[in-house]
Amino acid sequence: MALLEHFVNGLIFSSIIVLGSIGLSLVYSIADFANFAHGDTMTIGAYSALVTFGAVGGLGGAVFGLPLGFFVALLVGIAVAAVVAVVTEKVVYEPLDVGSIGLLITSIGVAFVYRAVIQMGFGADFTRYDIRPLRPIEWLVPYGIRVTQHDVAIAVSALVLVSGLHVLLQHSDLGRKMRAMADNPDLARVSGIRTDRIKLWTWIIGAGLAGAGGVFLGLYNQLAPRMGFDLLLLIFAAVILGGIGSVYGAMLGGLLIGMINQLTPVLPVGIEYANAIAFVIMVAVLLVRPNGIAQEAT
Amino acid sequence: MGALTDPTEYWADLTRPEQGVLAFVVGFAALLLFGLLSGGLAPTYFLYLVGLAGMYSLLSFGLNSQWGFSGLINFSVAAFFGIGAYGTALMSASTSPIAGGYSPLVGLVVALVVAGLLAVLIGVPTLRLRADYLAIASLGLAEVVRLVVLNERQWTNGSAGVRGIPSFFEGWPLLDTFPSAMPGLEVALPGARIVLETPFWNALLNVALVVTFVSVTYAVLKRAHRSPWGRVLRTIRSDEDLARALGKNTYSFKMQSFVLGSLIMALAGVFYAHLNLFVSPGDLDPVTTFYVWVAVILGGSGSNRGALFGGFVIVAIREGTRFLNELELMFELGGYLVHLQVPFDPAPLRLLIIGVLIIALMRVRPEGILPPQRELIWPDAVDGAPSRPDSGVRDAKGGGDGE
Amino acid sequence: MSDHVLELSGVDSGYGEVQVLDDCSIHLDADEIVCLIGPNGAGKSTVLKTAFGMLTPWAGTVEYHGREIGGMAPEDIVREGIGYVPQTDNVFGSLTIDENLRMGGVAREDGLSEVIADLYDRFDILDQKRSAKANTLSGGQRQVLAFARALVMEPDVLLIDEPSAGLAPNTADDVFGHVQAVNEMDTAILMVEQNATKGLGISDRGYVLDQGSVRFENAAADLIDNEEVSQLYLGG
Amino acid sequence: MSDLESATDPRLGANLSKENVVLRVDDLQKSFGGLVATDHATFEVERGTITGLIGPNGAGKSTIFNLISGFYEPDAGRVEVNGTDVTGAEPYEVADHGLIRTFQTPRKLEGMTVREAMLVGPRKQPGESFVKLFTSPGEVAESESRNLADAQRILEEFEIDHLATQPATDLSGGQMKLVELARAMLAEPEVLLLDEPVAGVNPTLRNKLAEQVRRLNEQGTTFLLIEHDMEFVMNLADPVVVLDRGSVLMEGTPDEVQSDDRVVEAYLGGGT
Amino acid sequence: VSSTDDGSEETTETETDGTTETDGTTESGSNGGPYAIGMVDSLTGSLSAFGERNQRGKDLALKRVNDVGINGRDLKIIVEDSESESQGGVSAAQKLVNQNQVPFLIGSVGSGVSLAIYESVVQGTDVVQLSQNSTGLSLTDFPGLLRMSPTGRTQSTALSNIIADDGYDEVAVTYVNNDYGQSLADAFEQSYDGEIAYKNPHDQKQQSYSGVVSEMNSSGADAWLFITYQAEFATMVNEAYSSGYEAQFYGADSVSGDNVLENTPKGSMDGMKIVVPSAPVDQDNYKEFASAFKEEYGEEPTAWSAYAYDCVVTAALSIQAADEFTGKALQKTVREVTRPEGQKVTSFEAASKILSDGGGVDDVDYQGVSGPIDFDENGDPVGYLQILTVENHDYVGTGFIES
Ligand SMILES: Nc1ncnc2c1ncn2[C@@H]1O[C@H](COP(=O)(O)OP(=O)(O)OP(=O)(O)O)[C@@H](O)[C@H]1O
Ligand SMILES: Nc1ncnc2c1ncn2[C@@H]1O[C@H](COP(=O)(O)OP(=O)(O)OP(=O)(O)O)[C@@H](O)[C@H]1O
Ligand SMILES: [Mg+2]
Ligand SMILES: [Mg+2]
Repeated sequence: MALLEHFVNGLIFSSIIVLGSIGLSLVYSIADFANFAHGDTMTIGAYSALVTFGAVGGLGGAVFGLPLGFFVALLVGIAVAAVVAVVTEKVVYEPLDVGSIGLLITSIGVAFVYRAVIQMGFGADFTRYDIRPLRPIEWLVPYGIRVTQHDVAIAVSALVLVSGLHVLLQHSDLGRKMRAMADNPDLARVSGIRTDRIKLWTWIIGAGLAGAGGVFLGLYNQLAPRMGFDLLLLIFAAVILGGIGSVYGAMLGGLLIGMINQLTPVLPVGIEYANAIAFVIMVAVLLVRPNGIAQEAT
Repeated sequence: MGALTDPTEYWADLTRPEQGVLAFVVGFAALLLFGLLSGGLAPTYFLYLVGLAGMYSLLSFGLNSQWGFSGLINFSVAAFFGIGAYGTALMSASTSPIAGGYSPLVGLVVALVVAGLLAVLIGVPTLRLRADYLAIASLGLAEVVRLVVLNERQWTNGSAGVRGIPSFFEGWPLLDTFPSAMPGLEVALPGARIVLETPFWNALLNVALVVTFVSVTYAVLKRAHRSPWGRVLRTIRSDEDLARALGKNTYSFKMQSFVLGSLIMALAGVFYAHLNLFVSPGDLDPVTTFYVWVAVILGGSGSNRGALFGGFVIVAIREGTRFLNELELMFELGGYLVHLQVPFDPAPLRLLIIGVLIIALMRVRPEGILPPQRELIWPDAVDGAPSRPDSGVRDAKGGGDGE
Repeated sequence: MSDHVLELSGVDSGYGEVQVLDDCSIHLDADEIVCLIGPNGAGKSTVLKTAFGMLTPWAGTVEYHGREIGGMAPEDIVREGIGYVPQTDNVFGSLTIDENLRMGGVAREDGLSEVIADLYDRFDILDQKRSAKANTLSGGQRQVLAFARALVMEPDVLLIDEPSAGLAPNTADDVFGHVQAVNEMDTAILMVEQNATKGLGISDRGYVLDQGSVRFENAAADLIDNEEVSQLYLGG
Repeated sequence: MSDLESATDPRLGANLSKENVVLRVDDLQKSFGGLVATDHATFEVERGTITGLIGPNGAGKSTIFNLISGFYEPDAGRVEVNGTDVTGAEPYEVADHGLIRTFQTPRKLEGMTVREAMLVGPRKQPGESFVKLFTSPGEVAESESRNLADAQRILEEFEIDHLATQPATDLSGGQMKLVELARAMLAEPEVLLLDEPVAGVNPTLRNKLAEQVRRLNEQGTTFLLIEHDMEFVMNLADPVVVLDRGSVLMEGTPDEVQSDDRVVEAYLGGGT
Repeated sequence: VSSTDDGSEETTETETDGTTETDGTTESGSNGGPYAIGMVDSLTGSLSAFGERNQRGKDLALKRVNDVGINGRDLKIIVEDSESESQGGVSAAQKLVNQNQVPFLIGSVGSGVSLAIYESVVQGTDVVQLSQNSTGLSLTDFPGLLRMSPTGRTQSTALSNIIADDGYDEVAVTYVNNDYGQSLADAFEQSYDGEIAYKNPHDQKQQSYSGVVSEMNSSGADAWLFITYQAEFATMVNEAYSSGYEAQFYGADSVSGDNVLENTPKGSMDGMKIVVPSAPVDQDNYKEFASAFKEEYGEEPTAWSAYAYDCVVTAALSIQAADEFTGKALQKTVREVTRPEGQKVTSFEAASKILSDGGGVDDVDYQGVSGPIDFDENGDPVGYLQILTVENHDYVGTGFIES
């Protein structure tokens, strides 16, 4: 009973982690660095949606108990996160002549800047979208599942986005080109791949998904300047667990980490060790499957 | 030869960045001196900053001998730092729930032993595997150590922290009572009147301690880095298979490098505990790991001088921005100070400035401020070889002088 | 002047601050196979990299059908109809053979499957391992894959860096045979070779490069016969 | 796998009646997924010889090197170096028994000069012990000077001494192969496994290198040499082992090998 | 880079006016310049929301003080960021105490940080440290460390009584995993007679607490006690609401705030009881404070703004009452100006008037907006608690408790 409840909770929470981890993983493999500003990109998405939602309002109608205005805000959140990421790439990362660790350090600086700007604009305090939280869906409660329509909306939207990405990768050359570029950028150019475009697409997709993750995180929980950053460690764990650079691995890793995080109550340790357990399990899994659970690491 | 006997030639021998850094260091030192003399910079605070910089330098040395030398990605700097701090605190503090009351020297030894053991424990399963393993395991380790310290109250006092830590020199003849025994010393300066009292002498002792730690570490690392031992590590960093093919036991080398680095980090923790006299789980916050990485990369990966300098840069960035806080919104206009109203919350400004500084530094000096010397061969062996003159003199100064 | 398909004239080029090519002039006519030989480090690969936009010439011009292409990006040069096989790092290790070949054709609009099918016909060695990752190939198999990858575009000009390095004698013969076959289908070829006898053997003309400058330039057969060239560069 | 091959005893190919065997490969097997890369390979290398190892592309030559040197673990079979069983040992343990190998694709060393990259070669340097750095610096300096002189000499012999203080990454393809070979020679092993040492090396220099190999051989180093350059192998090596599809096809003198129909058909082709 | 040469003379003016535009002419010379005191606050980091509120209270108070002036001089507060970490807090305090040489230090938010500052910077000097927000029990053990917020023990005792009076003999407790949460939870455990069905810490800053609420639910207790911060609490309320859990909620001070009301659904907390230290809200000075605050910031003040407000006023009064502007003198006056002897006054203006009319420290008893203050011998203020009950999704005062 309790297990089922935690399991479903895990599924919802995972949806958000998955959205974050895909982007991180993509950027990790294409731009070749661990982007510490990724969490704050999520925050940007969330706050852009907040502003938009404030401006456009509910717009009437409701899907999954969410007004249509929210979906407009979601799209804006995705777009702004993507734009900010692309601008950052152009202004900060591209002109840099440093290795991957250098980029990592730079991204810490970028994260600070994002966060500081958000805090300047919105203050340090937390806030929420002006959407009334819902009660759990009645007919599921007897089964021990306590989810709201919003939770369902989060999971479904995440599923839609992820499937969209899957279709994109499967039915276009983009995925293959991305892998080729991650493998050998020089040869990719020699083969005629427009690597700067691929890179741009990577940022757009990665940051867009992160933006969506941020918006959902805001809906699921609340908005605060540190919201994305505080989730970053878990997202990293997911990416590594899935096998760095593998999109599908990142999905799987995100799912697992979210689950583990939410399933701690049924484990024989205090809930205060939730994150520690996620990491211990991650290391244990890796000792058995050295290339991540997807085994397809580039 | 040396900087003193033949300054022009010495200057000409330096690379551009070295000249830049030297000029910067000299200029900065002059500025500090001016600040001290004019009373603008209080000596006790200055010594505190030097102590802090020394601590960051030690941490950077530790990470440099892992990442910079062998390419080991360690994201648990804060954990080893914390183990050093807690190790000595739990041995020597009056409120320690397990031991307590021992001499800080015992604390030092215990802290190092624990850190070393933990490093081996992490290293055994991960160092045989692909490089990112350590990164992952250490990321997890940092969190586990932090949570254990926070939650296992019976051993660590939990979130209450450990207080009542003696100063490092407690129980030593002479040094023990030196700070309180020193009479207040009044220094009259053109700008101000400064009274040097117990806190100042305490701070002075702390600086002496950190300078000792830093110099010894620097000397050891400098020798190791230019040796065949260091060369094997560099080979592993670049291509581990090649090192294996040439018959090097890479696992053992990586382990040595990892343990060495961890010990140095713990040493920094030991210093910190006796500097602050209070440790709490907050000291294991991962942000320390961030800053140390920034210090190493900004200084120049693989360069000991860079790590030393990077430690100072970090303190300049973190603590220097406190002063910006006071200056930022003011400028002088015809003798009047005009207070600018800003339409946003200025509190995160410091965070913003730190972020921008990091980005700017990476842009200006992508390979770090003082990248490692281009060739690292045991000093005596290259005599007469057509490389850049050996820079032993410069390096020998080591210590806490910021070069 | 512009009856040359590809022409480097008075090119200086190099890496960072290190100059490698010094006033180097090389041209390639339609239907030709030209072989570039010289000692290690002479700058042969640098010539190809400069021609293909991997390096920007410091001085001089690179012209393709009379149009300046010096400094153009490689991904654009491919679309102009030039193909390039690098000397090292010339396959995508984590991609399968099939994917490697597909990547070779990203700039193609159509007919990709046919060309690839045709290449599998020609290179048995690849056909057997279509879905193997390239980094599991043997050294020689990799060379063949790299060569085939460049053919997917069916370029007008092909720049090849040491096609026979690491190939078994019979495979090398195969590859040289393909070079000739490709050449017969109106592709001009500029090729760097250390296996100078064989390389020059199938070439129309040859250049000897030393320390970044052209030392000798002649019909291939004459170069082989040249006493000095043979002595200094061909190990004879 | 043709019927003919599996019917014959794989051991028939090699000459197994050598006196002073320094390297013995016994019935070695290795497969990757479904692909059998090494198939009951068996041969011996006699001390003091230069043994050639040739075979078509993908025959499994490099795989055998990886198996011998401890980079791959064999599925079955034995490897003996100097009479010791080193099957499944770590590369450094194999090296301790006196065997060093080079790579077919040369390895770049980032952040080092060519000279430094060479100095990684020598085995058992006193300075590789952290403790000795502080207890006996004199000894370290002495061996370092000696190695440096050796490195300089070999670089000169390989005509790349002008590159000594260049970054080891800024080299042409051929130069990288030369450094790889030179470094392995600096290790002064008893047995040296070279994987296509002269692929991409200029013919003139190639001839000089042949001299170097011969000279080292005369000083006692045993060579096992993979090479596709027939002129180079056939001049240097005796005997020559021919590998095909993972197993030893035959072994013989250069003349025997070159006149063998199977070798001509599977490997040499019409030309040469 | 040259920021460190900023001498104390140059920093005459930064924070003096808070929100007013003018005041460009506070010049040194006239009366020796403003009195500079320091404040360590959580401007960034995990407790930055508290820091923000502190700053508002501080600015408001500073305006009041400087409208009147202290001996004709202004009060200036140099604010430094602790980043909500003890390392950052200690660095901030080091700068304020040893560089800016402030004799009076307001700081800081988290109990751990306040203690760290005390142990490593203030202890052994005569600087006055007055923490604005720390309620951790351990601070009681440090008589030298004053605080404006009453010890959590009074809250814990009050809570246990209320819960027992409400007829619950079983309770589930979740507390934030730091010194504040832990000490309050421990004190509660000691004073509560009923059964504690669940008592576990939770980490701050988590994105989901559904595990916590569902564990509390399955503990079977009908009364749930939350000892945590607003953001965490709001998350828990929302999760309980959307999981359909029902229970009687109780909370310690830090769970209340307009932001909690705004960000939780109507009806989700109705009936909840929270104990907050406060002045009687019908007292005039509080009303006046609240309306001024609302006018300035458009929302109701919280206890944390009130504490900071009182810190500033107390500091100002102790400066005015002291013969000289040194730590030694302030140590004496700071306790006295709020003590019951003397005339009860509720504003700085009134208190200042008594002092400037020749009154001594014993003639004033400042009554703060957060309560009567009245530091005891341990440096703790008198706990004056208000019980808030959530009715129609709003806080309604339903009683007072004085300890
Ligand atoms: N990436 C690089 N950076 C700096 N210098 C380089 C780089 N690549 C090559 N060089 C230098 O440029 C010179 C010419 O190199 P290039 O690769 O053109 O030689 P090559 O004629 O192709 O030789 P090989 O036959 O060995 O392939 C060499 O001296 C080499 O050291
Ligand atoms: N790691 C691996 N995974 C899968 N297959 C492999 C692997 N390594 C080698 N192979 C396969 O084993 C066979 C033998 O490869 P090997 O590299 O030993 O050939 P080789 O004889 O050295 O050829 P060449 O002369 O071309 O270098 C090849 O078909 C190759 O694809
Ligand atoms: Mg070349
Ligand atoms: Mg091979």
